Amino acid sequence: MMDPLTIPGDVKFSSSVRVSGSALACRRGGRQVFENLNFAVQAGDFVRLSGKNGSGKSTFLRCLAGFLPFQNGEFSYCHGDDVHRALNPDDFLLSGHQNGLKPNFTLRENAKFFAKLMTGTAPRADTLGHAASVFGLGALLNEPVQYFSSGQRHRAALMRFALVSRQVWLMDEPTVGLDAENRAVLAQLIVAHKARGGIIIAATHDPMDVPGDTLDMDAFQTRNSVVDEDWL
Amino acid sequence: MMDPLTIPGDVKFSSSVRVSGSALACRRGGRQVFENLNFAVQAGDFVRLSGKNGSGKSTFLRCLAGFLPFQNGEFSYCHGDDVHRALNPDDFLLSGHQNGLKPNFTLRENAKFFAKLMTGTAPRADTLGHAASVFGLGALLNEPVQYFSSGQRHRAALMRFALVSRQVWLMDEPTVGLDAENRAVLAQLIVAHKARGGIIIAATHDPMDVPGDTLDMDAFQTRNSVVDEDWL
Amino acid sequence: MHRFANPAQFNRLADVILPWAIGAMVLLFGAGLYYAFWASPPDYQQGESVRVMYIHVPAAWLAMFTYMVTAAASFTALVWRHPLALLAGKAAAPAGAVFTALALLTGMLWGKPMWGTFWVWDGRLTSVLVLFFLYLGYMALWQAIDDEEKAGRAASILALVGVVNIPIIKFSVDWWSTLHQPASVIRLDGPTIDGSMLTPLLLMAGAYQAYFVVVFLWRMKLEINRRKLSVARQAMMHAPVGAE
Amino acid sequence: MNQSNTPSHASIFTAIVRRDVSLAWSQGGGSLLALGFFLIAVSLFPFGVGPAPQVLARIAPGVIWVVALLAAVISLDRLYQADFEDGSLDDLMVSPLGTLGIVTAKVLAHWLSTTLPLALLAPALAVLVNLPDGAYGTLFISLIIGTPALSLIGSVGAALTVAVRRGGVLMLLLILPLYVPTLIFGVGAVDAVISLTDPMPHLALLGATTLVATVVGLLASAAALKLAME
Amino acid sequence: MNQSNTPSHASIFTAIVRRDVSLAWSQGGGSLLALGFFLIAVSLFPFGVGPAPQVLARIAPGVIWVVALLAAVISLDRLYQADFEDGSLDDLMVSPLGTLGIVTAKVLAHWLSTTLPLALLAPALAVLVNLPDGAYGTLFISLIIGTPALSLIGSVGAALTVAVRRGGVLMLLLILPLYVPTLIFGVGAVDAVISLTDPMPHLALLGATTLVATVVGLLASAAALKLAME
Ligand code: HEM
Ligand SMILES: Nc1ncnc2c1ncn2[C@@H]1O[C@H](COP(=O)(O)OP(=O)(O)OP(=O)(O)O)[C@@H](O)[C@H]1O
Ligand SMILES: Nc1ncnc2c1ncn2[C@@H]1O[C@H](COP(=O)(O)OP(=O)(O)OP(=O)(O)O)[C@@H](O)[C@H]1O
Ligand SMILES: [Mg+2]
Ligand SMILES: [Mg+2]
Repeated sequence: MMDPLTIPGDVKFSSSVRVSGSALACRRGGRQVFENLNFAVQAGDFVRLSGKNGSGKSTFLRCLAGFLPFQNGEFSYCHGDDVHRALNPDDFLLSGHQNGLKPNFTLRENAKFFAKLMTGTAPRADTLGHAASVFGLGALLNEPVQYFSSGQRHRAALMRFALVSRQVWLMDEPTVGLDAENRAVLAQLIVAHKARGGIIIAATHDPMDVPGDTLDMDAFQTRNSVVDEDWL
Repeated sequence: MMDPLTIPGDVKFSSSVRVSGSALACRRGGRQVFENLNFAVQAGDFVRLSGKNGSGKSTFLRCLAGFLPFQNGEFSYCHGDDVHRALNPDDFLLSGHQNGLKPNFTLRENAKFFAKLMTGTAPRADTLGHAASVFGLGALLNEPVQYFSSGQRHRAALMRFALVSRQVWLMDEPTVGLDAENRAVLAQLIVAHKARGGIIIAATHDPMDVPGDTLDMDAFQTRNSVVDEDWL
Repeated sequence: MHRFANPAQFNRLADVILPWAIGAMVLLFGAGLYYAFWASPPDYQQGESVRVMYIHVPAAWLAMFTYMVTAAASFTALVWRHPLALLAGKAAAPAGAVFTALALLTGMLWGKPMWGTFWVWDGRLTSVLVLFFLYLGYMALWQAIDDEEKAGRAASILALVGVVNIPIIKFSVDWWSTLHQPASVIRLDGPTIDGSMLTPLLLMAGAYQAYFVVVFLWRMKLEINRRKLSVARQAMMHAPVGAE
Repeated sequence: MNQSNTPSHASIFTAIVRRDVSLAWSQGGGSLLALGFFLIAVSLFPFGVGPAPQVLARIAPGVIWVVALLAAVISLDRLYQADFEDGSLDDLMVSPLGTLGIVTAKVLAHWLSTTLPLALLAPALAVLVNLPDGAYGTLFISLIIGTPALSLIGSVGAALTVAVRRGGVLMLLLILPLYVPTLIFGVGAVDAVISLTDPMPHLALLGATTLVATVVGLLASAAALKLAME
Repeated sequence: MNQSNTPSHASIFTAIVRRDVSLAWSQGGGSLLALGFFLIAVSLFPFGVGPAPQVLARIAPGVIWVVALLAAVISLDRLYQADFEDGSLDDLMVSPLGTLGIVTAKVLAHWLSTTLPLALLAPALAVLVNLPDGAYGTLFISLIIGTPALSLIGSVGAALTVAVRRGGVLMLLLILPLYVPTLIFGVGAVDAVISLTDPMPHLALLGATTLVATVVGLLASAAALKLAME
């Protein structure tokens, strides 16, 4: 297996990047999922989102990706002196519960499309080969994804992080279904990204062998009930 | 949280039950997934199926459930002196990668239907309430499943094991997406089932806090390439 | 703007207006129906069947007016995320559907003696039918999505798409020469209709309008109270953390 | 066995029929889709063909039957596919009832929830396309006799294509040709009444088609479904 | 930003169009389904209505247009739903292209892969229903002008119902009424040629409908899609 550290087109990310939020809250289906969430990460940070089932890890990641609005609080994405109110689509990658793969397409076709979608250019054959080899998928590149086992499919989804170079990684349960060997690879990949100045926010129930902080979503559950006072 | 040990309608299972196979093999999509697999379990056994992604854990479980034929070898399910060539549908429960829940239905409707499907009778309200409480789903019984978080959904699928009493449990990745607390509950549930004389075969990459054997699927991979001699 | 964002404030305002609106509605309907069926002459051409007009024409006007109300509410809800605006659209739409159905039914009944058929596929009739389906779609979307906020915004998008239909209804008779007659009251160069028919028509239009105000405010209050109740129930259900 | 009493197959059967009917009618279920399609497609015809009453009357039985067929096909897409995708087909297949029982329950539920309502709605829609007065009864009876065949034949196609992801086309190509006899005898009966001849021979053939479809359809569906689970 | 060159929007756009066209035509894609439906449904009509040439000829433009509409609706069900279910809609929505671009690409792909082929197939099917000789050209042109509107309007309905599980009925209810102008002008043009009057006014109105649908359809779809992701 190749060294995940040597990702082609490797860059050192800007060290002045900072993502932070204060007093953030989010509602979903009329319910307060979390509130009063404060956090700050900067270039080179790894944050593990922990918390009970239903505590809002996935929800928080979807808020960060811009799918859901924060109902409250202040979110900022600072790039040196530039301050934005949302992450820039050019700067992050997201992997969610579903893997976003087309079952009819081969792994190669899926990967090619993903790279084109995110960067506008097709990946070089060696870049693609290397990205596949990170999670040991080299031999499966020309197989349709529908014949993959669950773990292989999940690895195919994780391949994006080795394929497209972006500073911020939002990962929802990246360890699910991975065997021991591939969990180690994932940890290595994250460590390498940290070293490049990347930022990783990963929601997971499994321990991860990466130095970093933990953000416990259980701490931001609504203490007193949601009362939208306007309505009473 | 109630003690999972006290499942209503609790029975002591027959101790003379034995499931075993010798030289088993299975092909899928024209490829030999595993071969030469020998195993034997009896009442009170827990077997953890381990192995790399794609080594055939899920495939093996689906063979045991009767969805896929074994292409080779001898499978037997012995009940005292009765010997069957397949597990009896009245004697086992299976939980797979998908959870088999109808998103529009509430958890209660889903659970009721499952119990009726397997036993022909609707569960008593207290049985159902207890089964839900095992994985802390009591408060969610009347919510449509589509609004569950991924872990809640997975727990809802596991609820079947507390709802319907069957001797053999086939579990595919039962720990996926569970938080620490619920992993402990799952382990307790399995231990209690062992104590009742149950048989548990569970494919998982996570360590499980249950005494038992491990069956490593990596040991049954095809060493040389698949040559179907009939065709030569 | 945000003075009305407060539902309590709105409730109080509605309580003040409602009795007056109900009074106006009763008076206008009384006078309008009296004029329409007793105190106006039969048409020299159409005979007694002209009286359908006093039901038909205001219903058609209000069908379009209500749609514009719904669309304006939708626009406000989408752009300014005004919580009451969502409910305003929801409150108005069923009334609009009723007006549209009434215009269609009376039109069909009128069509039999006038044109010799209940229905022709001309621009006016077709576009009103489409309006009816738009109301149904709007209400169905509200029903189909459980998250109220989301349901309302989805329905609002549809309502705005459907605005295209309104000018088609209005001007279809001018663009295509068809069986249906062109506007004679609401036109740039003033009404071309006789005063003896104009009076009951305007009275009935006023009555429909008052009826709309009553139904609208009533349903708004209902929706606000329902929302209050569900907020309160949620507050109770999720009171202690991890109560499961 | 361990269970003191073996499960009652009848009550499992009922449970499945009930569940499927309630799923079909719940939000996003197939029944409303099929009925909505039937309603809207039939009412589009006067737009397309023009409202001339005698033209409409001439084509009325054909339009109603063809659109009913198409509506049935649309709803069949999900007969097994939905259960397959969310994993509940696994649960159904390991239930003590057995595959043939499962298939029978699901087809019965499909008829009750979807194709039978098409038959019930048809006379109302026939007004829109100006069906001649005397033909309403025969249209209704022909549909009542014919719709079980739609569900039964459709089930075979649906089962064969579960394993194929989104096998919609395949299903269409398999099913619709098999629907042709039902269509011909069904329309034949209605046309016979309109032209004042005897509809009975047509109805008898229609009934025979449905009987054959029952036997062949159930067995073939069960076999196809087992295959799909591999 | 970190990337030395910002991604080229044009090439992302092309990539999406290509992917969607190839998905639509791959096994189980929507295009073959729609074309198969179109083909089979039209060829069922002579069975249903009877083969009398003058009756068929009278209803030919209407049948072709109505069935084309229905075929388009069937394929629309999956326009965004498939991507939503497998998670790739998430990826599309965070791509640098932006929501409006994504929607435009997907609608264009739908037109190219599904509704345009319907227009291309129509003259061949028109033979089956005995369309009068002089009308083939106008039928074809009217479909070419009208089919983009089918994809555009359909996109709104599809996007509005992504969040609704299996929102098929609802989509039908939302879309088909909005299709009515397209249908009327389309059939109007063909009927005009058949009755030897000028089809141009109809075609002009059809074009206007398509133009309005372009603006309104794209904006509304983008807004609806953003909403669905919440
Ligand atoms: C189902 C059939 C019909 C529908 C959907 C319909 C619809 C409408 C609509 C939407 C308007 C309001 C137009 C505007 O404000 O510009 C209207 C007005 C009117 N309709 Fe109808 N109509 C129908 C049948 C008829 C029939 C059969 C007659 C009588 C021959 C008729 C006579 C009128 C008249 C006199 C007006 C008032 C026009 C004016 O003075 O502004 N309608 N109709
Ligand atoms: N439907 C299928 N058709 C053909 N081959 C398949 C199918 N599903 C799985 N396979 C192949 O069978 C092999 C075993 O897959 P299986 O799902 O049993 O693995 P697994 O041990 O459960 O892996 P994981 O840990 O990833 O869940 C894999 O190589 C896979 O590619
Ligand atoms: N689409 C939705 N609509 C409404 N509520 C939802 C929706 N999805 C999730 N929720 C609710 O929001 C809460 C948070 O869900 P979320 O998926 O963020 O949890 P999580 O921390 O990721 O849990 P898990 O560990 O199980 O993945 C849950 O209580 C869940 O019921
Ligand atoms: Mg989650
Ligand atoms: Mg597996």
